[in-house]
Amino acid sequence: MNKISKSLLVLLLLFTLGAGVASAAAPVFQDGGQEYIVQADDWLSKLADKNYGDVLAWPIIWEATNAKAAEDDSFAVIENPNLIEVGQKLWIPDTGAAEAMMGDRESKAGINIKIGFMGPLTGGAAFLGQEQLNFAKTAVQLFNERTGFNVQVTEGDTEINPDTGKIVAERFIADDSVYAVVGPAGSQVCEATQPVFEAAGMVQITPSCTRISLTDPGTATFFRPVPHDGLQGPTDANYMMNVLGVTSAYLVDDQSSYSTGLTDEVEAALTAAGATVERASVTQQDTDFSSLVTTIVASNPGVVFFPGQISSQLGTLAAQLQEQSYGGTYFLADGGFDISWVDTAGEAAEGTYLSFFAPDPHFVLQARDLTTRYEAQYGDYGAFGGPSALSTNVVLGAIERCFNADNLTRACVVEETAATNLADSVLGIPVSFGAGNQINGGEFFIFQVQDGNFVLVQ
Amino acid sequence: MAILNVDRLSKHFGGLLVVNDLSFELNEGEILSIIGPNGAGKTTVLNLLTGINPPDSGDIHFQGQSIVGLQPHQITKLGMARTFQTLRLFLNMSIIENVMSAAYPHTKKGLFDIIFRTSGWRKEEAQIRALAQESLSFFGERLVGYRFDQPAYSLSYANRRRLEIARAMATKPKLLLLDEPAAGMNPKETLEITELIGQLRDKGYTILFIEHDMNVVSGISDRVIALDYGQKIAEGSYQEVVENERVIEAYLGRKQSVWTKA
Amino acid sequence: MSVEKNTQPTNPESESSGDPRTGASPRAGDSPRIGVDEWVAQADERKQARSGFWGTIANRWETIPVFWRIGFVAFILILAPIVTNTTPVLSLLDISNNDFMVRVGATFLAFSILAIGLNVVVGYAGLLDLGYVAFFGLASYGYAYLSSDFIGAGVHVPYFISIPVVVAFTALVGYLLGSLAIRLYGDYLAIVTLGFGLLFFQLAQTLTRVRFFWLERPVDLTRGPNGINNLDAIPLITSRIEESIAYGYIYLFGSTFTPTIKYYFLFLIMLGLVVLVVHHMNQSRLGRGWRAMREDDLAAEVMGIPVRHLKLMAFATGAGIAALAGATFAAWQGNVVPIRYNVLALINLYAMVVLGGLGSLPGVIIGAFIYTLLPEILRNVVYATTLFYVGGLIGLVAWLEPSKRLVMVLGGTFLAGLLLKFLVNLLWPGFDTGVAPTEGFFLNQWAQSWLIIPANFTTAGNLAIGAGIAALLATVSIKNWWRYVFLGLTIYLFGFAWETRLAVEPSVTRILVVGASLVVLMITRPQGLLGKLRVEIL
Amino acid sequence: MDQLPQTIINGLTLGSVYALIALGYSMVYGILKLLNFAHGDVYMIGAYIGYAVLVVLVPSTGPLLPIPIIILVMFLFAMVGCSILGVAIERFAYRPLRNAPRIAPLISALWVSFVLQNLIQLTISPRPLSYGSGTLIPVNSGINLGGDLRIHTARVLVIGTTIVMMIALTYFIRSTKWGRAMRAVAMDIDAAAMMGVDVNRVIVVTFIVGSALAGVAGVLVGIVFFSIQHTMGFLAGLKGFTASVVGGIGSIPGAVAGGLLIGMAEAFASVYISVTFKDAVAFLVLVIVLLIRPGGLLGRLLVQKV
Repeated sequence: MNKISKSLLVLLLLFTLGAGVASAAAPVFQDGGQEYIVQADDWLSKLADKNYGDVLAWPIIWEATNAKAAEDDSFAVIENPNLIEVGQKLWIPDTGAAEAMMGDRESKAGINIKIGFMGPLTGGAAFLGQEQLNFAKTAVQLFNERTGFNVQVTEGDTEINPDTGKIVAERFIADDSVYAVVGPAGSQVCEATQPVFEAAGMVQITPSCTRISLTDPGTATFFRPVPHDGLQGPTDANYMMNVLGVTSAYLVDDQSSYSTGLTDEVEAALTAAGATVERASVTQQDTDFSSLVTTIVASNPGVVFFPGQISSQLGTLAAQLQEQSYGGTYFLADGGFDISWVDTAGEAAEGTYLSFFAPDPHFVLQARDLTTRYEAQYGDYGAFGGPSALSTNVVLGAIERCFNADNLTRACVVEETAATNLADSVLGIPVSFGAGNQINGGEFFIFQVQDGNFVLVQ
Repeated sequence: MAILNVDRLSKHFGGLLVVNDLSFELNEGEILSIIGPNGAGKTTVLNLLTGINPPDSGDIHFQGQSIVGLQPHQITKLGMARTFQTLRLFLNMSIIENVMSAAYPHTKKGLFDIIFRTSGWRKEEAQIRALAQESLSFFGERLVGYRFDQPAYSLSYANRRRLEIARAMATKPKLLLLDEPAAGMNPKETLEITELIGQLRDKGYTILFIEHDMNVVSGISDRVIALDYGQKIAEGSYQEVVENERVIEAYLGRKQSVWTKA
Repeated sequence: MSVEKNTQPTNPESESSGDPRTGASPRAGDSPRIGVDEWVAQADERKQARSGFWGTIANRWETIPVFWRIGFVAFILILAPIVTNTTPVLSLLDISNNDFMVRVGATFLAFSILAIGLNVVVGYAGLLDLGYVAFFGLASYGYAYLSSDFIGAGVHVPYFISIPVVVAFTALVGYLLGSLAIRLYGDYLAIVTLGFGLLFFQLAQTLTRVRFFWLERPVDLTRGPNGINNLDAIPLITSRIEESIAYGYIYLFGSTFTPTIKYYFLFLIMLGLVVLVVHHMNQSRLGRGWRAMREDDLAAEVMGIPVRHLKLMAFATGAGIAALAGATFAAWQGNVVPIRYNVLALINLYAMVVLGGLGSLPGVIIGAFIYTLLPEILRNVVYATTLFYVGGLIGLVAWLEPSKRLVMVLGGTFLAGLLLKFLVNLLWPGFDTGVAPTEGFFLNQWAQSWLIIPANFTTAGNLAIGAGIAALLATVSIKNWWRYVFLGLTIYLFGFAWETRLAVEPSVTRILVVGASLVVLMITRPQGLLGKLRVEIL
Repeated sequence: MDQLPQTIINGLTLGSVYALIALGYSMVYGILKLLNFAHGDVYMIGAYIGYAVLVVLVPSTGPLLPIPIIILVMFLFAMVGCSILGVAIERFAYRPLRNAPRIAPLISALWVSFVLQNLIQLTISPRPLSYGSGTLIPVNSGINLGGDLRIHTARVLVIGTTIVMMIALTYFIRSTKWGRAMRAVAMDIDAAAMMGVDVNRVIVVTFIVGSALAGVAGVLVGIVFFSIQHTMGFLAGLKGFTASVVGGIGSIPGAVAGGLLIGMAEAFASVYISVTFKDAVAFLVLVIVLLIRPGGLLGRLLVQKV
């Protein structure tokens, strides 16, 4: 046993030494090559085999074609490398160029780049964190395939506890190969980790902390590609008052940082506009709302607003409102953008309103690669993954640009992230950052559940 | 002079009258034994005296002061200590700690002294230790030396009984209440206990004890009280009591004397 | 380690103190026998338990005087953050700074203090107080009220006033709660205090709009789940000597420390003081009183020990220590959030105390150390994988001892795996093509070159977890040679489960591993690492 | 509208679920003096087993069997599955600790609970699963009680099942051989062993019965509150535990009374104080009841013998 204990120690030391970092190579781009029109029974790896004698060289054709397509409209844009259609025009680089590109890809693959992901990966909010994590992983997978990088996602469970969040943050910071961090969820965790990342000069980009104060004033390293409560609250309140014409509302929060923050904003906007407002809060562990519904029915408000995150709770409340014959409107926020609660609620979901800042990722064309890949690997998904993939793509883009500028450092990634300017994204919205590194624009859409689907109504 | 005055003490549990109108007194330096058949209420008398159960009525004066309504630890502090029929040692503590813990009522160093380990605290601690060693050495070689730091559960039954007495002595009592000190002991050990009780009196303790074993009672009692159904049925010297017809009847249900040999 | 101690029968060494050994008999069971002179009888056995590699170290360790032992540990703890900040250590661990390790270290120290407070209540006084985190939280909120912008324009009471006030107040609350709960015994006490703890958490989450009758507007008492932010820091340790003289800060030689290291040292100093105070309390009439009443509170009362008073003292002391840690912790983190004081935190504290051994100060600190460190190590997939395979091997060796059987089981499993892989590749080419997404660590690669990994392995991995647990249970409960077959199966299935599912989701696996090791430890060593097995029956 | 009748219905439903969980807690405590914190997760697993049966028997094309039979099958599988789980937990996590310090099995139980939760998260899904509000029992079905008041069929099912379980359990405890043995073991485990009662088997039977009840509770919660989640066991377990203590831990009618009291307290607190404080009120009820009656409503405190 002595030997084993000793050898364990030796082992532990050994593999900590193991991580070597290959040197970064400048990107190579050469013009030599030929056009090719896709025939029946072609696929990329077959073409690669024919041209280069290597089935594994297929991404070169893919990459080169997409690069050509950016300059020349006649070339096809291949979104899904597994699916090329007869008649598409491809660009096949000649052997020299291909070898250079292969070498380039290999050297890229040798670089140790990591993206940290932090969020609640266990416990009651795990469904949220896991969905975000898996979307980030899928986005990275697609990025790696496209560019030849070998970016890894390293995860850290925050348990939505700010203390744990700080520990995770410093673990990422201590690891030189981590260039950016996606996450966390929960505004109080964001607030706690903000100064830590600022001190380290590392990008932190959150898909789901929406408290206004985080980007007002904000820090140089904290990025938020999603709109905050200050936009959503008034939008929701406006819609309730002006479109639905209600004068009384019952607001329910689920005691999470996100939910209370948003409910506060809605409450403020409604009260300012002269509506009567009642307020209650439930916990995220609650499974039964019938007593809450009894009070709601007794005061009979025009609208029940519940910005919950746990889809099952949304469904249960909807069904129980119906069970006790509540006649008013049911109004949800981001958490409602998950079709599974509609399954739970059944017909009780009909007519429910909800607000979200992007179209339904299930139907966004730009996200099709992402969502099909995600569904194949992880199954069904809700509203939390889209923003996570968006955040991941933003930092991946920054990392790629820094690499191309031969300046892959955390400082450069911060600069490049701030300089992000995407006309389009997986959420179908443009992305650029304004004051406090808050996403520019940002508009909330109102959806309604009609025949079991989300239909855009504003 | 009477150290203990018990005046018309009564106690019932539910509908059962366990102690009924009991009065007796105990003089300083005396050995009083209480006898009686099972369920006669002997242990309850001890519980009433030590404050574990409050009496329904009646009064108890210890050294002229009424102790009814006082907490057990307050009564102990006044100078009354007891042992238990079913041994109640602090089994997982060491032998010497068992005894040292009982020095609590007559030591008084507070939190400040304890935390800063003042010279006063060290002196007191040394005194406690000395007292504990002295109490333990009362039983000869059995509980001293290397045994000090052994856990109490490692002791044999007889030694546990001795340890309980040593522990009671460490509270510096004037009056010792012993609840069946010879229960579960073999004849040799019983004899020894009897002698010990005598020695205890010589050391200045007043002793009240409850006993089944007539050999113990007969050897050393100055006075004997017999209880039946919580009532005092006889009082006097050992001889007087055991020859009392009511006592014999209570024990055997028939008129026959069996304890006349002593 | 505990496993080794229990399963190493070697020659008894002679005891040096010359105790008369009357009835030296082989151990009959785990619980001490009553009536026999156990202490003497166990002398050999206690020595036996201390052999082998770790036993030798433990024995050597015990020959060093206590003073030097404590000094040694303190020396290591003081030097640790400084040593880890040197280039060789950092490059060895492949990290760029030691903030992470120091933060974990400071968390460990803070939790040690908390666990020691809990140990006073549970370990010394024997009161099952499940509301302990409420005191931790109460003090944090108290500190937040006194030393932040929260109330009005901001009450910034300096720390050297606010912390004592908060500690005294929390101790008082502990005393009051104790006097309510003290009427109850054992589990009922536990339940009422648990109710109190849950009540505290709920109120911290929800007291955001309290209407006082003398005020018009509702008052936000806790800011709900967001908590109160921007608390004043404790400027206690300085590297500038003039500050040290002017404000009475503790001066530490010239280096510039990050805030985390400062708090590390602050917690270290506090831990030292708390250990000293608690140790002194325990080694006095007070501690003897506590232990006596834990053993038998009626007998203690009759021996003149004011049980009620001592129980309340224990409650108040525990609450006070929790408050000290709570206020400092809040100042370190700069915030108070309800989630820090939920049931999970309580369970963690209890696990630390029980893991180390109830009633043992070094045990509690070791418990806190392992319990803070283990989950952090498991965050890293590579470390977790090593721990899984090497730990599993050590577990097997400890269970079966190095023997022919062990070699046969391991060899058999290995060969069967290879054979299976060969057959599958022969019969269904293309089935064994999955590549589990691990970081290319050599243990993973070895395992995957031995296991059959189908292309779509997630469902198979989930099933393997269930089947692996079933096989493990079968291994433990079957007594004949079939157990070795099941053991091989268990090894294979868990290897498969690790490669396909567990290593893929390290965050969940972390909890599973911690949970499983705690349950196993409880079963093999119920008294904790340094605790003593107690006799609970008469 | 008068909220009282509806509040009572809400309280009864919730209370029935708590009562079913509390029974398991109470029985195990009565016999082993063990706070079985993993019980809430047995209940959670029961809900998941029910879900699995539901998915198999009600594919998207429509139910394969009549609804009452499907519900019965769900009960049956949940009961059997949970019993096996309960027995396994007892055998491997508690039995080795039977003579250990009291707190060791407590820690063991808590971590068994965490391990179960995370196993479900890992192997099934971290996402909540839906029983579907209309799949088994339509939301608008129910018995009209006059006026606006209607009691949902699922609630009738919950309350009815609880009553049936109560009666069956009382019969089991009072009149069967195993019931008598359980009472004997609860009274004095050592004496019962000496009188020839096979204590281990009695404990196994206790776990079987308690876990089966928890399984039923899990399925019922899925049916009446529509959705389940891997973390649902912890709070429900705490409430069930609270209920069993309030009622007097170790007492069967006490567990039911406690469950109903806690359920009612929550319902009334939600309606007449604020739903925000319903958990706080539940724990407050616990503290107050224990301070007034330290043995719980129907429990007895053991007398300390001197």
